Order: sequence, then C-alpha cells, then structure tokens
Amino acid sequence: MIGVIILGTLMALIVIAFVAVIEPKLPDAIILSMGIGLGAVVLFVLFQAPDVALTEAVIGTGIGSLIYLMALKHLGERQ
Amino acid sequence: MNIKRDISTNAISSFALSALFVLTLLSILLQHIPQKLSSAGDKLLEMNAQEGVANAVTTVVVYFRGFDTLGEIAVLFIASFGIGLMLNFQVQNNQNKVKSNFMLQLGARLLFPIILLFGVYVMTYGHLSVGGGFQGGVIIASAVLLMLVSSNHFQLSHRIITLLETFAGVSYVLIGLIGLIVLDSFLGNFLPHSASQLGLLLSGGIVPIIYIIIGIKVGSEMSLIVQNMLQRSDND
Amino acid sequence: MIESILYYFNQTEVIKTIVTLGSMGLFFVGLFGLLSQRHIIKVFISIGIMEIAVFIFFIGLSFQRGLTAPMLGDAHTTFIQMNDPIPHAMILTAIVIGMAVLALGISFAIEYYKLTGKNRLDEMNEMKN
Amino acid sequence: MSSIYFIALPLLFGFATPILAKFGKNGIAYSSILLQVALFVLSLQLFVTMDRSIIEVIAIAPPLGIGFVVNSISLFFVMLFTFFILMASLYYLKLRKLNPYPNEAKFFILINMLLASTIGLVLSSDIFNIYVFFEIAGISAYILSAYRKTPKALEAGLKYLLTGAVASIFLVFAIALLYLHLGTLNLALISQGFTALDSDIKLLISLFLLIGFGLKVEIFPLNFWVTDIYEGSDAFTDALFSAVVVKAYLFVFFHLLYLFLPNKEFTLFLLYLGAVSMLIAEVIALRQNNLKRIFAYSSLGQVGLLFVAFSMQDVISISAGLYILLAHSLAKMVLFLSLASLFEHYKNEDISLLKEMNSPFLRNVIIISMLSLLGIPLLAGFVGKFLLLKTVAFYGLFGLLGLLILSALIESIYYFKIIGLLLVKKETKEQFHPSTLQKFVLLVLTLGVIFVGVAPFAISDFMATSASVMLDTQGYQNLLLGAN
Repeated sequence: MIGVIILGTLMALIVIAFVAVIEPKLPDAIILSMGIGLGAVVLFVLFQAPDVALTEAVIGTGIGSLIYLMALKHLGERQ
Repeated sequence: MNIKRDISTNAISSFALSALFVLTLLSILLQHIPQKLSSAGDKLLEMNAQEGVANAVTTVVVYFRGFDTLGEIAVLFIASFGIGLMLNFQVQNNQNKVKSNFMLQLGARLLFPIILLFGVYVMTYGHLSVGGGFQGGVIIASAVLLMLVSSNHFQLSHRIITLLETFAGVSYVLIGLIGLIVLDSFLGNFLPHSASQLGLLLSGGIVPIIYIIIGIKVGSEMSLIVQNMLQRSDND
Repeated sequence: MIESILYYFNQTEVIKTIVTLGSMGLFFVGLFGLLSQRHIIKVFISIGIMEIAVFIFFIGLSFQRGLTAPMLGDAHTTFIQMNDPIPHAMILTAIVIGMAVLALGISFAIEYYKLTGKNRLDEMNEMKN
Repeated sequence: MSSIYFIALPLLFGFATPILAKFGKNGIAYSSILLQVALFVLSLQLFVTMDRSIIEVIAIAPPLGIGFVVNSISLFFVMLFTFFILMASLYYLKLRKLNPYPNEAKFFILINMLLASTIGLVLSSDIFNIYVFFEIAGISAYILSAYRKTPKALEAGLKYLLTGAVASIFLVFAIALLYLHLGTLNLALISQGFTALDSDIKLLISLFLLIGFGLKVEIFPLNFWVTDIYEGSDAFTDALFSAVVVKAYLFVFFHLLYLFLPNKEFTLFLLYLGAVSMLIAEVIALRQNNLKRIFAYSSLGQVGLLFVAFSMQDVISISAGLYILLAHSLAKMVLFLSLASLFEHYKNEDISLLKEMNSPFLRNVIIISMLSLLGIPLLAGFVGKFLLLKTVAFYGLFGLLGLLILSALIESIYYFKIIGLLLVKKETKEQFHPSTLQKFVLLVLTLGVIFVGVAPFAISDFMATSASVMLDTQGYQNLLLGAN
C-alpha cells in the first residue's frame, strides 16, 4: 500500500512543481509551491519521520508562504 | 516576436541541459541504490537508551550533534539580523492599513492563546514526543503573525523580544561552556540523566532545557522576522 | 492481481527506486526552473524545489520498510527496530537553514526592487560590463 | 586552553550585543576588538604549546559525535584568520562613516561570525558540521556584501546569495550520498570507507563537492559571478573575502579532496583547471577599468595558481601553496584596505583614481604589495611561486610550466600599468593621509610581506610540517579513530 501512495504523491508533486515553475501568473505559482511543501510533509510522514514532517509543515510551508506572499506584495506581479 | 523566440530557445536549451544532467545522475544513482548498513545512527540509538529521552531525534539534535544546532541558531540569528538591517525598522504608521473587522479580530483573539499554548506544548514536550524547540518556536511566531495581521494596534515590544533573544542565546552558549569546564566537552550533558527518569518533564539532563532555550530563541527571532516583513509593507 | 501489484510496490527495493526516480524528477524540475526562469520569485521557488527534492531523496532512501519512527510510544518501549535518526536531524537543520537563506534573499530582493524597480535576474546590470 | 573558544566566544559576543550596546557608544566596537585580540593571543598560545595533533571533543567522542582537530595546518589557518580579522577590525574603526546605519557598530557582529565560521570550517572533523559552518560563513558574507544598501551592493548580495544557495544544495546532496553509502559523517571513517565505494559514486560525490565548493572558491567555470560581487561590495569587504573567506573554503575543499580522492585523473583535471582559470582571469583583467574588478580578476588568477599548487599533492608544492596563500592574503589585504580609504576620500573607483590620488604612504604600500603579488625576489610572493615552478619543472610538466609563465607575464603587464599610473607626478598639492591607526595596520601587513620575503626560512620548517600533515590522511584517520 505504502509504495503506491509514495508513487502517487511523488508523481503529483512533480506535476505540481512543473506547473509552479512554468506558470506565468505569480500568485498561482506561489500557491502551487505551498502545495509542494504539503506534499513533502505527506511523504515525510510516510517515511516515518514525524519530526521532519512537523518542521517542514511549520517552517517550510508556514513561514515560507508568508515570505513568498510578502515578496509577491513588494516585488510586483510584472513577469 | 524576437524576444518570444529568445525565451523559447532559452527554455528548450535549459530543459535539455537539466534533463541531460539529471539523466546522468539517475543512471548512476539507480545502479547503486544504497543498502541498509550499520550506520552511526544505530549506535546513537543504542546510546540513546541511557539518556532518558523518548524522542531519539531530539537527543541527536540537541545533544549528540548539538554543535550543529548551535550553528543553526547562529544562522537564524544572523539572518534575522540581516533582514532587520535590510527592511529598516521604522516607526509604524497605520495610515494605509486596511482596518480589520470585528469578527476577524475576535477570532484572532480567541485563537491566539490556543496557538500559543500549542507552541509551548510542542516546545516543552520535545524530548518526549514529536516536536521541539524549532517547531514550537515557529508556532509561537505564527501566533504572533496572526495577531499582527488581524489586530489594528498589536505591536510587539521590541525591547522584551530583544531581551528574550539575548537571554536565550547567551544562556545556550554558557551551558555549553559549563559542559566544557565540568566534563571537558563543549555542550556535554553535565546534569544527571538516566533511563529511569524517562517520562518526567525534566528527564534527560540538559536536553529539555536546551530545547526550551532554543524554542525561546527561535520564537523571538522568527517573530522579529515576521514583524519586519509585515512592517515593511506598512511603510510603503 | 491487485494484491500482487501492491506486494510488488511494498518491497523496500522498489520503494527506494521509486523515491530515487521521483526525487530526481523533482530535482530536474527545480534545475529547469533555475535555468529557464528569470523572475526573482520564480528563481527562489525553483531553488526551494531542488532543496525539497534532495530532502526527500535523503529521507526516503534512509527509510527502511517495517521500522518505526525513532521515538518511544505506547507499544514501543525500546530503541530497536527504528529508523535512523541522524538523517532526520540533518534534514531538520537543513530545512531551517534553507528558510533563513530564503528570507534573507527575499529581503535583499525587496530592497533592490524598491531602489531600482527591477525584479528579474536578466535585468540586473548595475555593474558595467 | 581549548580551541572551542574560537567558536563559542564570537557566538557569545554576537548573541550578547544588546547588552554590550548598553556600555556607551563604542561598547560593541571595543569589546569586539578586545575579543579578537584575546582570540589571537589564544591562537599564539596554542601554537607555542602544541607538541602534537589533538582532538577536542564536543558533546560525545568523535566517530559518533563532532570533534575539532587541532594540528599544525589547521592552526596555521586559525592564526592567519584571527590575525587578518583583527587587522581588518582595527582598520574598520576609522572607516565607519561609510555606512548608512545609526548603530553601525553592529557590523562587528558580521565580522565575528565570519571569524567563528571560517575557523569552524578549518577545525571541524565532521562533514555535516562543515556544512553548517559553510552556511554561517556564506550568510555573513551575503550580508557583508549587501551591507551598504546601494543598488550595486544589493545586486552583489543577491547574486552571491543565489549562487550560495545552489552551492549548498549540491553540498547537502554530496553529504546525503556519503551518509547513505557509508553510514557515517565522520571524516576519518568516510576517508577509510571511500576507497571501497564504486567508482561512479565516488566520481559523483567528488563532482558535487567540486560544484558546491567550486562556486565558493571561485574556480574557473563556476566563477562567472565573482567579479560582480567584488565590484558591488565595498573594498573593505573585498579584503575580507579575498584574504579570509575564499581561503577557508579552499582549504576545506582540498582537505576533503585529500581525504577522499576519487582517482588520479581527477587531480590532473583540477591541475589544468587551475592553470586555465589563471590564464583566463589574467587575460580578462587586462581589459578592465574598475580597480575592484581588476583586483578581483587578479584574485581569481591567484586562486587558479593555488589550485595548481594544491593539486600536485607533493609536500613541496603544498608548502609552496601555503606560501602563496599567505603572501596573497597579506598583499590583497593591504591593497583592498588602502583602496577602501582612497575610495572613501576621492569618491572614484576607476583606474583614473591612481593618477588623481596623492598619498605617498598609500602609494608605497600599494606598490610593495603589488610587486609581491608579481613575485619579485625579496618579497613574500616570490618564495611560493619559485618553489611551485621548481616542483612543476621537477615533475616534467612543461606545458603547465609554460601556461604559468605566460599568465605571470600577462599579469605583469597590467600590474606595471597600474604601478606606472601610481608613479605619475601628481597635479594636486594636497596630500591625503589615512589615520594613524590605519597607517599602523597597513604598516604591519606590509612588514609581513617584506619579512616573509626576506626571511622565508624562518617559517619554512613550520610550512613543511603543515604541508606534510595536510597530506597525511593516514595520520588524520589514526588521530580521529584512535581516540576512542
């Protein structure tokens, strides 16, 4: 079971990441990049690494999103 | 037109380049998938049984490889210093800030103590369950972030934050130096610690104490970073 | 049929192959973004993807199926049959460091944009030559 | 005394700055100077009392925990870094008007963090610990280059940060591979197990380490961004980068390379990489007009030379490399520090500044250090270059010899151009004098250049011991693993 879940999560992550990278609209790209962090949290839980998962959830996805949103606000949406 | 073509050739060439690189990597990595071997981690797990700490990652982070964590705290400290330097902290003016409505304020005020409590829990139980100083500190900072965003008048006391930060940083290094003097090893565990204490709130010698100090340090640094980032937006 | 497929995917070797392929795929996406994108936020996002790919690679390959998290629990009272705690501690450190660098970089970029109005790497040409 | 103090005390200083700021206006600055003097004295004391290599245990004993290795080569770098950072801090005391901040004394936090992290890089015997110090040094350096908050400085800081972030990803990747295949982070155990690994994995790990460190040590294909950083940062920061930061990364890179070397071809590759790097840097430097950029290219050239010296893996060539490193650090320190004063006074960073300036003291020290860089006999640069060329000729690598001599000739062209400009008769009568403290610092450094050049034999024993210790991987393994 776990193998299939890992496979599915990783494939979803790659697709999300690819869209996040080529997406011309910055707000969408930022939201998608938060999704990558969440997918990584799922993987870390599956890999029996709860500490890493909690850290990634809180730091990578929590504070990271704030930083990206602040960047979006100040750096402008002009591509 | 010309520019568009430039962009697409750039994209194609970088696609090809990175594909080439990663395929080479894969061809090597797939041939050598590492087997389970007796690693340093297994020996640390054995040693961990004598420490009176339930979460082995905590022991590794705080005690066995505590020096890395001190360095990490230094990284956070200096990054927060740099951010403060860049996003020059000025007197706040609330002129063009959107006033938040009553329900938002109420909700934030209700949530604030709960998140804070959760942060403190994660911080103090780091040696017994999942979590620890880093995670707890950041959760506290996110509570601060909630108040900063929602409330019209909430303002962190810069003096108290600096005081906490200084206290935590200095006492971390001093605990390390006490270990150096007592046990002749920097950051050594000089307080009594044994497996029989397991489950007590203060089991494991210096481990929970240092993790709480780390939590205070990370919480105050992260709160400062958050406030600096938001303050900048208010000043434009 | 389904059971045999599930059994196949549950083998440790297969999981490790999947993790290698998947994390290198993510790494590829990040590298591609780093090389092709020029907006500063996009560049930081790409670097973040590369970082996460390396973290997943490391944690995933150090994971052994059947071993528990390195932590005592209700049913688990001795430190045996556990996953290696060192990769977890290392990645924990690396995540925090990566975030600190990201925050610092964004603050540089914000100040730079305020002074010059440029937010793309290919426009950054303050230096002559 | 323990070598941990080199890390603990600067960190303590950094964390305690809010308290120190209470002691009057200069509290931070003076306590920083005091700290650095204390650390320099400590390093001298360690040097005098050291009779053999030792390890300092941190938390738990080395193969599992982290340990600091204090031997003559690491002590050489510790003394070098504490000395240069002390000199730079003293110089900075009179340069503080440069910065736009109300409490610019906090600049000393950055300098001290740089000191702690570079020393940690040199002393540490654990690869993940090296990564952590790599990051601390990196972040301090990014902030230092963006410190003045001009568009140029911010751009330099941003570029530095981006390359640094990419470098650290590759470094983490290399560490992950090492841990997955060997199950340890200790350098000695890695060194023992590394030879048994498959050659593909060995090459991959070395390549990642080369990318990770190569982005930091400014070696040829990875140094496209370096000159921008040097131009954007102020000259004072360039002095620190050139004399301290790059040297620390360079040492760690070669330290790791000797401990786990993939194969002979890889060193040969590095050897010619260094030579090509030097030639290209010198050729490009000919066409530059910005003074910082010229000296940045000259630094790149010297790094190439150091790559050649350290890749030869011979005791004589490594001690030649150490001489070159010492001479280059001294000379670049003098050059960039005096340029910092000149830029501040004349508000001109172009090569025309040299015609305009009228400051006999600065002119003389600049000329002496440039002649030393060129390798004129009786100055510090000569010893290392001579030893290196001798070794290259001894091994019969005449193509390499030709490349080195060719780049030295090209280097001399633009150096003599600059010296010619310096000697032009000045139109303005008004002379510029740096403050007494600054003169003292420059004088000490210049005397160092002359001393090493006139009496290289005074330190040749120490250099030879250091070089052999650096090559002796077996001894390193025994030291780290025997302690258990």
